[in-house]
Amino acid sequence: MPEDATKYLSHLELGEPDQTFLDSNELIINMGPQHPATHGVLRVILKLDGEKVLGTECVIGYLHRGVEKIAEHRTYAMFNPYVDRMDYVAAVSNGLGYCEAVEKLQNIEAPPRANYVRMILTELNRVASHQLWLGTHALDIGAMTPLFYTFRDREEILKIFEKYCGARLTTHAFRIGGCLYETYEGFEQEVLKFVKFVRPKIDEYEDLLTTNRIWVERTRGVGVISTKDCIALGVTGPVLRASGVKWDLRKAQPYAAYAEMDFEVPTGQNGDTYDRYLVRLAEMRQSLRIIEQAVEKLPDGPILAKVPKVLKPPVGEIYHSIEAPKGELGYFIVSDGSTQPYRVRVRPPSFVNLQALDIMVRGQLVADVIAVIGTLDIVLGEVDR
Amino acid sequence: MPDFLTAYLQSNVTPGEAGSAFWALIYVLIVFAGISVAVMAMNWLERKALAHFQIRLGPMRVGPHGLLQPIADAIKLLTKEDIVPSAADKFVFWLAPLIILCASFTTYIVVPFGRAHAITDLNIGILFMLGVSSLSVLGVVMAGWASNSHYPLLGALRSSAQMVSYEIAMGLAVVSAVLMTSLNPSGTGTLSMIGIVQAQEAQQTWFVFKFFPLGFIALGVFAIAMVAETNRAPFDLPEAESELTAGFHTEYSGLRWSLFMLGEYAAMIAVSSIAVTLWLGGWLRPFPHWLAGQSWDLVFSLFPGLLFLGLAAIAFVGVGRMPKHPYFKIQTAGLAGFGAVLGLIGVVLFIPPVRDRVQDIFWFIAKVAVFMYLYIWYRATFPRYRFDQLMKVGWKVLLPVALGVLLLTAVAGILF
Amino acid sequence: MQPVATTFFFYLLAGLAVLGGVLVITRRNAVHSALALILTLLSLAGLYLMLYAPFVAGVQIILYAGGIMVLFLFVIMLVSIEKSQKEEQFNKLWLVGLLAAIALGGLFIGVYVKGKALFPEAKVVLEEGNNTQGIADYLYGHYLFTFEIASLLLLVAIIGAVVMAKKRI
Amino acid sequence: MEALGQISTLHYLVLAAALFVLGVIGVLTRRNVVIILMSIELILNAVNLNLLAFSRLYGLHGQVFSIFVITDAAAEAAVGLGIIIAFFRNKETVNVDEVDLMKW
Amino acid sequence: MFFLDHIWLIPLFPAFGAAVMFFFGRKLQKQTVSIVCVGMVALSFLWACGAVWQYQGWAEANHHQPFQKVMFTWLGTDTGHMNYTTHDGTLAPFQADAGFLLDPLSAIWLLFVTGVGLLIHIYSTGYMAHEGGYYRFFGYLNLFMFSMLTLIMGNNYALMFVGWEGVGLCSYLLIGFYFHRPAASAAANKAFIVNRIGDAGFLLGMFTIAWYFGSLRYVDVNLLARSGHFNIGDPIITAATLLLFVGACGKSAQLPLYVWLPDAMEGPTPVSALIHAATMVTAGVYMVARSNALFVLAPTSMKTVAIVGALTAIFAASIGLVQNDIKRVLAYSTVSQLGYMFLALGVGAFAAGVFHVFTHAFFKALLFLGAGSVIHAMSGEQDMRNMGHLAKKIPTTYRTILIATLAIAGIPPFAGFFSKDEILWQTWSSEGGAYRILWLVGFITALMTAFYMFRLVFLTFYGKPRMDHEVEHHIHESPKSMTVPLVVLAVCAVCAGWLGWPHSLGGSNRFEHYLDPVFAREAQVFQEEGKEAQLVAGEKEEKHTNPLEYGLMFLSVAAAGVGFGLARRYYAAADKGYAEPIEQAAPPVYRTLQNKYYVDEAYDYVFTGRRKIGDVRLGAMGLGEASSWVDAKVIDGTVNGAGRITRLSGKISSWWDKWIIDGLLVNGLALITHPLSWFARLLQWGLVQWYALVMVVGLVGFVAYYAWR
Repeated sequence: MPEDATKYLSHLELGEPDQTFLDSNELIINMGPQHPATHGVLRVILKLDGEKVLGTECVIGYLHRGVEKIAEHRTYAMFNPYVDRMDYVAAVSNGLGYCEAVEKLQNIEAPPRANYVRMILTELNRVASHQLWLGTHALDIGAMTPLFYTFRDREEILKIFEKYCGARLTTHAFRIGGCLYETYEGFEQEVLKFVKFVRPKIDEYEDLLTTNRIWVERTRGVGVISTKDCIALGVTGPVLRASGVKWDLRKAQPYAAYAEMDFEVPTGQNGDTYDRYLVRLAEMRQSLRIIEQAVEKLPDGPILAKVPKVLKPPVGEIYHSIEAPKGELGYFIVSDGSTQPYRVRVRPPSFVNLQALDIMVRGQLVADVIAVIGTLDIVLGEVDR
Repeated sequence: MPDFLTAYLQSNVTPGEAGSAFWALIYVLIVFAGISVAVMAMNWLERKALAHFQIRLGPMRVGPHGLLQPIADAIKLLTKEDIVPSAADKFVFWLAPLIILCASFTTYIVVPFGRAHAITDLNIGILFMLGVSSLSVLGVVMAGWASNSHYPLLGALRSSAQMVSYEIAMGLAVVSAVLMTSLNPSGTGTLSMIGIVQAQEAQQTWFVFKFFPLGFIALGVFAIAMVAETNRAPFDLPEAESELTAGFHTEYSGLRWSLFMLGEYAAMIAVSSIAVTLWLGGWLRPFPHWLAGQSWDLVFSLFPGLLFLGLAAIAFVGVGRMPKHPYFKIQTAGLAGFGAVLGLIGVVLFIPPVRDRVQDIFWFIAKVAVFMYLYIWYRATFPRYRFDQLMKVGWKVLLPVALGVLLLTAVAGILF
Repeated sequence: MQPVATTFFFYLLAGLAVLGGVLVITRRNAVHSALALILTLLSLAGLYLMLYAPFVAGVQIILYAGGIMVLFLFVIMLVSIEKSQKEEQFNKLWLVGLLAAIALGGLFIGVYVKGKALFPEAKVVLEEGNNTQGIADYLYGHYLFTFEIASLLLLVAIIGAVVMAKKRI
Repeated sequence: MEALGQISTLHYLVLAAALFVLGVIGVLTRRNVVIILMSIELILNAVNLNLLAFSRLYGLHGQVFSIFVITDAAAEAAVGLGIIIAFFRNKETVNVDEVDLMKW
Repeated sequence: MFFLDHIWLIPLFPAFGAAVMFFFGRKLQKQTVSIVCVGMVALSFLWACGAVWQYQGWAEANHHQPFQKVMFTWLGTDTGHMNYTTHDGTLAPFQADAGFLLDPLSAIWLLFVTGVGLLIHIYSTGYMAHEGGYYRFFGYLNLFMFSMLTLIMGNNYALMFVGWEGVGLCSYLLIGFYFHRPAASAAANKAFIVNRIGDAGFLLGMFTIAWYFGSLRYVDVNLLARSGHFNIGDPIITAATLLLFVGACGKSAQLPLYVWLPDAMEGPTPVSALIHAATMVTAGVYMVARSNALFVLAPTSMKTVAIVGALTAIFAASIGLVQNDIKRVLAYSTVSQLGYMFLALGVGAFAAGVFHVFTHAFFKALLFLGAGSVIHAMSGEQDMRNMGHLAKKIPTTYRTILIATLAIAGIPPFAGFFSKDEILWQTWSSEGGAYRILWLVGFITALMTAFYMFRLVFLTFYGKPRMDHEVEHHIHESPKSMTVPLVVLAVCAVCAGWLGWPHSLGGSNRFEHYLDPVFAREAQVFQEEGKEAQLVAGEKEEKHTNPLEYGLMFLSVAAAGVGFGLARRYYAAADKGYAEPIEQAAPPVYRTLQNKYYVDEAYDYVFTGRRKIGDVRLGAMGLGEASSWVDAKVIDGTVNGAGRITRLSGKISSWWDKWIIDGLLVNGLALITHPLSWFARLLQWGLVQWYALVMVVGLVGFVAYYAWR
């Protein structure tokens, strides 16, 4: 046992030590930060009885870059690229949330065309994020092939991003007040072509996994979290919806142009890993629906609103949140009237969702911890910021 | 010497039965070399097939279509530093891979590639195979213990628990097939590998179709158990990368590690040979009774040659599709040479004495190849079981099913 | 198949068996003892083959070397070795025990030498090709009840082992 | 090599006796219970060798018996090791001379 | 010969069904369960019909031999390793086949077991439709069918015993089907334990036969028994047959082991119909009939069987007169009818007994199923005092029950008349003398039977409605799956008797002729025994000229009529709080009958010891209590007494101890002992290896001694 591990164990509310084989009591195992299945640099201290998990403690901060602090020394526009580095697999969503928050603070209205373009790109990014999640999650559980399939299809999305803004991952696609770039020639056709291309591919993932006995056995009844616990812990996103709560910010507090879109919010019942898997697959399909509608209705007009060269929002504070692929992504910005924000606080979905890990894995086996970390869909860049 | 050769070509017994130490030695060498080559080929095939399952290309650089990749790998492994952990038990650490290797290769003594193509035919053939292959558990345990490290030890315990558990279901499935051999007028069964195939010949059916679906279920049980026995996906828990890094051979590197791999693939081929021998008629060609007669014999005996000619044709098509850049000159020439060699072998296989001699082996290897392909297919398709689920499958599903099949086989044998 | 080079293989295997036996009782590390025991068991399996008992040899390998020894290794691993390695290996009686055992061995040899004339040379022809079938006939015919009792014994042993080893039943 | 002569039953008996004596020495002198159990296996194997040597003279009965002996050995090993585990759990030792709870 | 050659499939079908239920039942739909289980029994029935039909042809060609099909040797081997010595010192192989035998006797059982079983399975799909444990119920039923078929089709006593125990087990499981009900599980235990007593008798009888005849196969035993080597009245055969009869008593609920059967009504009604009325309880009859060659060699046993049968008949019938639970009435009726069957067997009229089994199976199954239908309609109410006036509301049930009642009461031309009359006539004409008393007993029983059965009908279907309003509202006819079997059984209850239409009424009694190959040799034995009357009766019957037979026939019909009349008079208009005639005439008798002659209480007093006589407890618990008393009083008393004495003496001895012992002896001796004890310690010093060493040294000594002696 590493020496400092004991320090954290004092926080654990663990029951009476259970007697185990040969009187060896609990085993304390350190998982990560260098572990192939922790999706980055998460460190989990596990308290085990044989293979049964008695409790966990997450140690985070290995990827802390002080994003929130940096914001205090940058102008509003300068800080925009930084948010892409939080949830780097869903950079577009991060940018959208930040831009909308600042616009709200400054009282700028993005033009409708910009809203539609933003929506298309964000939903594409949601599909990409879910695809990446599916591939790695399946790989954790031992199914190697889906990874390659999802990455192949994600590549198409990245190509669209690259054509639009020149970057594939950390796109910095949006600006405060709209988008900087007009869509390129054939953007609509390419997006529609992608939608047509990816629909059967999602069925293909389902063919590989949904009715696969081993997959079902590994995921059904694993990492169950109840609706009550979800709400108590502030869990959001697909995890919350898989526990049966129909809560989606796109429906509940519509932003961009989501109010004009027709889509459904898929939910599960059992709140187990299998349901979360199904919910995310369904969400990918819904995203495709949104993209189709948005491309169809894409209005003409300017793409960037009139924005002052130097942004000096009035004194005040604002909280704005959007539905990122992983859950509610919120920005709380306090302005002192200068060109730089007084304080920026990010409510990252991964960070909040990670709290649920302990409740989900207690009483399960070690192998399930990996499945559960996978199913929470965390990105350490966002957790640590 | 020619007399010696002709006598050999005309004899229809294994060297062991004939008591010919010379031919036995030759066979040992051939089998050893052949299995080693087969393992390398299997390695390449697995990487290629798996890659194509996963919409990748796999090895492409070393040799045409990566054909020489196994050789490159072998050279790499041979020249790597041989690291022995300082806290390890040196002797046991050294011994473990050897035991696994010996256990896997020794089983080939009784594998009948054809009526006359086995090193020897033991009275206890199948028992010998099961026994010797079960010795590899020792190697696993030793490797895990000798590394003096947690992950290997856990992996070794898991893997040996798994192997020991699945051996039971496997043994019961085997017994039900052995029981089927006793369904002759004299009522005497046999454990001899050649005897089992001959029993299938005499009963005019492969045992997989005997008492349908009993034989089929028994083969199913065996096929699942053998995957678990060889620690392959979806039962590859001991090597679960996301949990235990690489299992019992985490601390091994270089040549020793390659010995483990060699042993693992050899064991895969060995258990597949058991399945083929017991249920799929061993070296018997398809439909020996339905499509009987000399002309059919002739047709089926052309298969090996045709296969090699086909492979050669594929190679030449590949030559045609090679980029015409001087950069690829050597590769193109190599592929053409490879095709030529394949074609030459194909032509040689059409010579009547060789043809008659070789077709047993061809059918046997073809059937084993089906199983090898299945191994790869499983790996591409299935997620990994959890350890408790794995044990549940072994003890609560396979074992009762195997027992039931055994009982029903016995009942059916009495009644029909 | 007639055994080849009987004399050579007998002495080779016998030597290995005795070597293994000596190692079993002298090693400090129990794992090494177990490995030495495997050596002995496998050599004995070879000797059984030379005695026209292939089935017993097979059973010896699959049961002893495969099953029982894995059990041993498991236990040795679960029970700490480092501690017992540092302790005194032989008990207080070792000298007396050694003498008694050697006396017993000497006695055996003496008896063999004295009664050498009593052993006839190879009376029956054992057919290797029908060994398994012959044993099966005896096992399920003549020794049927013994066989059943053996199965009962194994059942009792399973229950006993589980009761002994499992903490919570 | 032939100078050593044909291998007779006596050779096997002597080998068996040697193994038997080794086993007895192990049982009588070692402190580690696991090794004592292994020595018992040695003794049983010596007996098996005797049975098989005689079975060459008198027919298959000896082989059948040796199978029963192997069965017994399996049962004995299972129970014995179970006892060892229970013992180790309670006393944290595997030394046979520390099992003296019954001694007054 | 397809069916005949594969006769082993008949029991295997339901076994397969049971296995499927056992392994997969929990996961199957109710519909699937019904299809599999009913289908398996239907297959078995069809197969049985085919086999019996083919047996006819086979028997013609083979001198009416029993047909045997031996699958394999089940116990023992062919190699002669398991021989044992019989009574005359010869060696016989201990051997039992897994073999099947078909002759007229087993054919009859085969047909009605599978036939009635099939109907009851169909009925159960309706009756149990809303119960939990559906698959379990059908699994048990199928297992029962398998065991029962094994019992009647086995070709030796050992296999019969397997079936015998199998049906016992299934009976236990099914009586205790509602295991959460204490009464049900107690009843199941009772049935099982009482049956154990009988089974012990059967087992001993079987061993005696094996020892005496050297074989357990019916064919061998019958051949030897009929060979004339054995005297009539051979004591060992008498003992063997008496022991077998003990077994039959247990299974077929005869005095004194009948107590379990009324309690067995705790099980679901179809179970009562199938197991505890139609099939399993007739196993005893089957066994005695199967051993007829032995029984005729033992007149004492025959007499015992007849007397026990007659006593049981009247005993149970009299209890049945006053019971109020509809199923209990039927249960006592079953016991009583079984008594009839044994009476017939006991007087040598095997065919008549078997005939009664056959007809009884139909009408009693019908009665039980009808009762089940009534209970179903009454929402679970079983007490007849709370019924009444149901005839209009559940007409099909009413009609079928009425037919069955007419049949059991012996009204011509319903089935019961023929068989019952045959038994009474055979009893009358068998030997004369004291046997006439048995006839009288049977006759009175017939009267009682008619009375209590019509009492049941009137109380249930006529009179004023006496149930709660709530219940009355819910009364409805049962579903088709229940009424169709009722109708089929009703048809059988009418017609089954016509197979044995006696000569005296112008028939040909085909039933008895069919059984001739099984019982043919008995006539010869009777001749040697000098039972002239029996022979004469048989011959007279052939000539059908005995006027007395018509007289008796008329008498028994008249008795049935009287029973009907009495019941009608007292119960036809019963309203709430109606008066029981017996209670008014003779209250003590009524109380005795109501309490079933206090037999259960007596058993509790004498055998189980659940009740005390005064302060004394007898029986098993008494034994326990006695030993506890001995322990508490004698042993502990001794201990305490010893303690008191010790305390006294302790005081004395402490002084003694202090000065003499400690001072002089102990300390003094210890000084001497300590060095001396070193040698003794060598024997026991707690090191296991030391003991091993001693063993080795001893071994050395022994071998040395014997080698160089």
